[in-house]
Amino acid sequence: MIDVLQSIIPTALFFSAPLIFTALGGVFSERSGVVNIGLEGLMVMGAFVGIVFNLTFADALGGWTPWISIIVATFVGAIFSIIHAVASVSFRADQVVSGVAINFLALGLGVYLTKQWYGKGQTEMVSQPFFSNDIPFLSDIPIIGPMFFKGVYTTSYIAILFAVIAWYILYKTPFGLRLRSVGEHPMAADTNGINVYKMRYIAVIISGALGGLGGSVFALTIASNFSHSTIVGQGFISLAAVIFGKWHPLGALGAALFFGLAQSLSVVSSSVPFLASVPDIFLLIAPYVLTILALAGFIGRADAPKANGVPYIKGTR
Amino acid sequence: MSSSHRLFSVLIPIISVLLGLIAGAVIMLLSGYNPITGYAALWRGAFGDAYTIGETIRRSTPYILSGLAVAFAFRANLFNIGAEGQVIVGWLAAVWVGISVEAPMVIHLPLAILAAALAGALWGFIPGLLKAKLGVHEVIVTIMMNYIALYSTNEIIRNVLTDHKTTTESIHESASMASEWLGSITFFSRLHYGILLALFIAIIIWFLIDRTTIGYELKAVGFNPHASKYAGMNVSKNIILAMVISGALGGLAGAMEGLGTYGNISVMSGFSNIGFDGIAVALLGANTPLGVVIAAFLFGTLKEGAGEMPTGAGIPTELVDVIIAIIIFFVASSYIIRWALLRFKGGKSK
Amino acid sequence: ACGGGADKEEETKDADKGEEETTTDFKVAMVTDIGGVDDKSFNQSAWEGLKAWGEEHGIEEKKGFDYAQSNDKADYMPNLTRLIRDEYNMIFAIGFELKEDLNKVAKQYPDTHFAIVDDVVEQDNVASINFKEHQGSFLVGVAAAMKTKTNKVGFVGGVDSPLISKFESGFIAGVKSVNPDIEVDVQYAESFGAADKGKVIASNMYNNDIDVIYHASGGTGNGVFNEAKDLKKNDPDRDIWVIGVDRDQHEEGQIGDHNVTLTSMVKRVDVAVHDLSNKAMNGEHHGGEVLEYGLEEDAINVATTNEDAMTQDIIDAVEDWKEKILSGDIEVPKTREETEKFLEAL
Amino acid sequence: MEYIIEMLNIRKEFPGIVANDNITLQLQKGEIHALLGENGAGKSTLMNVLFGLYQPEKGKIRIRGKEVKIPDPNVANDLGIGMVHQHFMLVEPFTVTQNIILGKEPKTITGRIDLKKAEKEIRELSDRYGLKVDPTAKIRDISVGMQQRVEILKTLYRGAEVLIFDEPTAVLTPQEINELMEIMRSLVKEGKSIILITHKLKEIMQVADKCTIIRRGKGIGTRNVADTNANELASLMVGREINFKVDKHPATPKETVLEIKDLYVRDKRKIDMIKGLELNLRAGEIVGIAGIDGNGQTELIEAITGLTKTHSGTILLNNKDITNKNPRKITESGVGHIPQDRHKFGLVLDYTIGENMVLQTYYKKPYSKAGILNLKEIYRYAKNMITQFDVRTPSIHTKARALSGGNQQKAIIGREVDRSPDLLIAAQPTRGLDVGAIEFIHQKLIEERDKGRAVLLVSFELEEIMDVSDRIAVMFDGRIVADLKPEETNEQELGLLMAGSSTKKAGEN
Ligand SMILES: Nc1ncnc2c1ncn2[C@@H]1O[C@H](COP(=O)(O)OP(=O)(O)OP(=O)(O)O)[C@@H](O)[C@H]1O
Ligand SMILES: Nc1ncnc2c1ncn2[C@@H]1O[C@H](COP(=O)(O)OP(=O)(O)OP(=O)(O)O)[C@@H](O)[C@H]1O
Ligand SMILES: [Mg+2]
Ligand SMILES: [Mg+2]
Repeated sequence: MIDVLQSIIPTALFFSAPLIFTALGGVFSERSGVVNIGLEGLMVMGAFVGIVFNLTFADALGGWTPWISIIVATFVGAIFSIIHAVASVSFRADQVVSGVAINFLALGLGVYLTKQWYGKGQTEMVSQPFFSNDIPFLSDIPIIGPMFFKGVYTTSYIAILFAVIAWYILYKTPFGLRLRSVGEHPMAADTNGINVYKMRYIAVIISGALGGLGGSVFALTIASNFSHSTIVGQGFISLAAVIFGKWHPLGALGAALFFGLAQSLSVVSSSVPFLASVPDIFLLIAPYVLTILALAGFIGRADAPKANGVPYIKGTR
Repeated sequence: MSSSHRLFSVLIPIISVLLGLIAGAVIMLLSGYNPITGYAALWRGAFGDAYTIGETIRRSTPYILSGLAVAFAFRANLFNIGAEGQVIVGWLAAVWVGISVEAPMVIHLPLAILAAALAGALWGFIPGLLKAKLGVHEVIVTIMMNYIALYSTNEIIRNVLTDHKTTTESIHESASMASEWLGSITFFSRLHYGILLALFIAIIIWFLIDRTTIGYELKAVGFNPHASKYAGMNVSKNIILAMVISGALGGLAGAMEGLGTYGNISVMSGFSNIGFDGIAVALLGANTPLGVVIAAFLFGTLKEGAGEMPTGAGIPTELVDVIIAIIIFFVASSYIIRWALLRFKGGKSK
Repeated sequence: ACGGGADKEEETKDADKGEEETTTDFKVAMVTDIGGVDDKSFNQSAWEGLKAWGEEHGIEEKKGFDYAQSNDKADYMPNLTRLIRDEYNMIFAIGFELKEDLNKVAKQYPDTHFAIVDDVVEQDNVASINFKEHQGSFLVGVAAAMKTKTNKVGFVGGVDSPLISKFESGFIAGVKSVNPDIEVDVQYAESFGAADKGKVIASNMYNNDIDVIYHASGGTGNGVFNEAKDLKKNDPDRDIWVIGVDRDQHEEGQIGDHNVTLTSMVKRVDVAVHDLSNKAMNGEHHGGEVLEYGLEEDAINVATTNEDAMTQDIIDAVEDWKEKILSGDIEVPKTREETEKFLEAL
Repeated sequence: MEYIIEMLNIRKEFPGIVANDNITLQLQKGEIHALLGENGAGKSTLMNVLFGLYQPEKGKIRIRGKEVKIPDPNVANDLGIGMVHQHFMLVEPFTVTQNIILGKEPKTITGRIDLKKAEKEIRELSDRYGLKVDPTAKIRDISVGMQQRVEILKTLYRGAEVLIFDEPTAVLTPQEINELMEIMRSLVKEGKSIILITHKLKEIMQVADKCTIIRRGKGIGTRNVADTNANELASLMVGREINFKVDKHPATPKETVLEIKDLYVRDKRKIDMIKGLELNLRAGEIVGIAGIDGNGQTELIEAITGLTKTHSGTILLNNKDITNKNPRKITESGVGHIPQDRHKFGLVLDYTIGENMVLQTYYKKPYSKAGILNLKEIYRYAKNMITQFDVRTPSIHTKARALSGGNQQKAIIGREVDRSPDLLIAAQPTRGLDVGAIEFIHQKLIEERDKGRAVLLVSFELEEIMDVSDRIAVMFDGRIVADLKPEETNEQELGLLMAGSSTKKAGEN
């Protein structure tokens, strides 16, 4: 059993990290009342920027390259998401539609530019991806050490840390209170002197930043290059994590980790004696079935932020 | 007021498409291509001759149905991201019946189509049931169902329909919608009778939504489940029904591929995207059947025409995705176009 | 392009005319599968072969040879047709995914010559180019068996299919031929583009003491390389290896001063494409035939770029077994059933 | 005495309508100033102008003699103006404290919200003005009355000197209304000034010092309340004489229509909300259920209409058992229902008014046949209904959302009444409506009675109960504790009964 845990937990951690970042972005956006189907596109943008920057500056920046790459990707993700913010906040667009446009745009633009700049549909592999490390001392603790602290990516811990920070921001600070109020009852927020549009812009931009971060972390820990198939569905899984986690940062963290665990369990199972006889197909679909069962079984009904998806128009009720 | 409303609902999509094409031209210019050559290639790729016209229509066919699937659910305030999975299982079911049943065409073809609809309906039923009875959000369940559909279908193709092969044998003639005649007038394109079915179903769905008590209930439940319950409607039943019909439409989109275009099904290493594109088609079409049909043709045209762009003008096909994105973006932002139009009109009259 | 909605007879005549002109300028083109022409795999390799052919005859790209890229399953048919109507004389369909579409097209255009890579299309105007990947896989299996210290090796497949089974079967046979006690763990990612899945699988395999992984999984393999390099980076003394596929994936394995790519099973689609283009130009069409390219034709290779890892004794062993295969001493299995029989016979 | 607020010659237009046309309102420090007008007269608009939500096209606003511009609510707050909105501006999942401090949160040095400090401050404020609230409770868990006190605290927390109340009593029970009146008086005592929008003349007479009347967007004038009376105010507001006493003949009750025996209903938490209730209702009579909100009225209605399952007991309609039948069955056996919350339960706001008219009957002939809607017939019927029930709407193709509350309510009543149900349940049918609309609705209820229907009227307003009912059933703690005739009782006695302090049977006097 411990053996199994020791092999699934580290994998779950790196598998989940990009999902955690992105899902947190989704939480911010949707908490402010802006539905974000565009998470997938934001991840694509992040992955694209992370890889291109890494390839371009690896020689100049050396070991710092991946870190600076994800910072740049975060930044570009934030800028890119302004499109969604303008559409859904200022232009009163249907937010789902605008999110779908983001997905098309990111993938189209990413691959188009890749072809334009590299003359082919996929980039080289980066020479400076993230590497995992053992955390000194902690990794020597018996049992726990190898599970959580050996061969882990710093980014995975940053992801978990971000979830806690996001929780703190959303639930403990004035900013968070305002952001959530805008997603529940924008008019109430407005009459309390909160600028609904500004809050929503900020929230969407945060989601862009985190989506970009998630995408670039995926690219630099897992894929190593960029092509049309680098991000395929991770954004949608993150969206599912937002809802599964009941629009709560720690819930989203839990949901993303759950998904990572289920995925890694499905791979590991083949080497676990009593599961080895289970036909592969069941292991393959296990993560998805488990997620549905978890929702149906004990998570149940989740209430979205009340004003989620509704454009706020000043002066109407 | 209402006549200007009608005018806007026609003008806005047209303006959006124009803006998308202009943006595409700008991108081409910026990357050193000639937009005229580019669009000429796109046009040739979609309408250059009988063959490409046939292929364009063929490509639009499943989009009509997957777009309807998403749109139908939307009308009941449900977001069916699972059209993709429904397309896949529909495709599988259609081919399965197409291969394993022997019957005259009048029985076989409808049976295969029905099987596709049923399989899709089942795939919609599960998220619908979970939503109605347990309040589980349909978005997550449909996303998960997509993956389950993909992997299970692959498994069935490999181990049930074939003996560890990647493609099934072809369906019997009696279950095929392919048409030699349609092929012959379009120079061997794969245009098939599915287009007639798709258009027919679009009309049925329009009728269902706007002219029947079922549609009346579905929309009411979508708008306001509380009031609907007060009015004696069965809210759970309607949610499930909406997802079932939506799923069936997705399944039918799969049948277009299984019985029309390909006549078989292959192991897929990724999604077909017919369902995902259906989301965009539905939204472009403002979730109305007529809108969906038009959007499906627009989508089909752009996607089919894109194929000619690299060979014809050296431009990467992805440019078309960018153009589509911009069109969707402007359609979504119709408010701002309306505003600009009003300003323009106001400015002129003053 | 052909003008408007002219009727079929006229168009066919047009095509006939094109056929007659072939002797003066022979045109060859290919349709990629979803991987695209720069997939660092067989599409790319095929295109390289075509380019080499063009260079050899001083033909200009887009005029005498070209490719059509498919982004989608739905693109195969229009791409094939487009090239036919652009009057290419010989058209390659790259990858088994194009089989069904080519089958239809070939029937419709009996006067054009086609070839399919990695599958068989039974039409008089289609040559089927198959590779004996099992042979190469057998040899990298030998290398893996020689290299493993833990007596555990792994195989990561993209999508479970007859084609990938050839890789799997050959590999297992090769490994077991050297040492029947070595365990081979086989996993499929069900995708050729899921790097995350590849990484999870690789992580799990290396974690279970597997030290050599052979992947035949396209982009999924990126995750495998990624995991191996990560482990190597953290522990440069640890002996872990990846065996690449289709091309020499040496470059993918480079990590600092180390390289985790033990070897690669190289499949020279370019050789086959080049060869067949030349033959076709000379009027030798091989329509309806299944052309098998293998060790003998130098279309299947084992890379030895990693000199540190591919020690002389491994190379020697590989050569030995290669001789045995060439001489017909052993018949490398291509399917799971054949593998079973092969292993029983060991 | 100087004016603290002066709104001079305010004009505010909306596309196609002048909502405020040259209105002047002057408020003195320490007074309660009522603003009176029909639905849609422009009261809310005027206040929204003052609160900075709308910008006026013309006119001046002076605060303490100084002319000001109020571009947004923040500025209004800074000028000491606070507003308690008609529809509460409260974030449901937040706590009382969070709602109050939202936008003006005290912080600790670490940037965290200083909840302790905030809660302390709120306790102090609420003690000072006698506004009992629980600072840690979530809004969704507290009563409407407490929600309103939270709204008041919100304005006080921001240092409001002038408080605007937009129809504050429409949602309150009589007890809560009395409490609110007390609160307003104590606010004024503390030096605050109040603008009160209400349709209830009684309340104006009770607490207000002055009253400004507007009609169709125009200012009619300002009166000292001491110098006027309810009749004058009403006719100023409507522009004609209003008949306050409801005209009706005595009832002639016939056979029993509704019979409820030993009914028990539990809520979601499995607590008995109805405990052995007995009730009879006969054709041709109106029975008014008097009671304080939360004593089981909602559960009773839901049990009769099939929206909640009963725990035990029977409900008979025309001697047929309808207990736990589904809502549609019950509707079809002859029950009409005007729900309490018209937006949530009465209408599909995104449907047109025409579509809403057949919400209960769309599946029947002639509106549909074999599942196919007969749009012509539906629209013909809807047109007919809106004329018959005086629903003011641009057309039957207008979305229900765009109609005013009174017109929405008339549409619902028309729809329910026209089905000729044997039993008509009307829950709070006149809430938030102006006297003209109320008059109309009361007439309709009585007409129905006279046609031989049984009418069950649930209302928190004693006046309405007293005026309209033929028989009053007082509900307390899930039971009917008294059954009396209106002419044999008074509000005093009813109030005591509703509070559970005594029981009484009809004819005991
Ligand atoms: N945002 C708006 N856009 C357009 N018209 C509006 C808007 N708000 C109010 N109106 C119109 O202005 C008029 C005055 O509305 P207002 O809300 O001020 O009425 P009111 O006196 O508060 O009515 P009630 O007693 O029902 O609350 C109405 O006729 C209404 O149709
Ligand atoms: N955005 C708007 N556009 C048009 N009319 C509006 C708008 N907002 C409000 N109104 C109109 O303002 C009028 C009064 O609105 P108000 O908010 O006072 O509601 P009301 O009529 O009092 O209803 P209730 O009290 O039941 O909520 C209504 O006629 C309504 O149609
Ligand atoms: Mg009002
Ligand atoms: Mg009102």
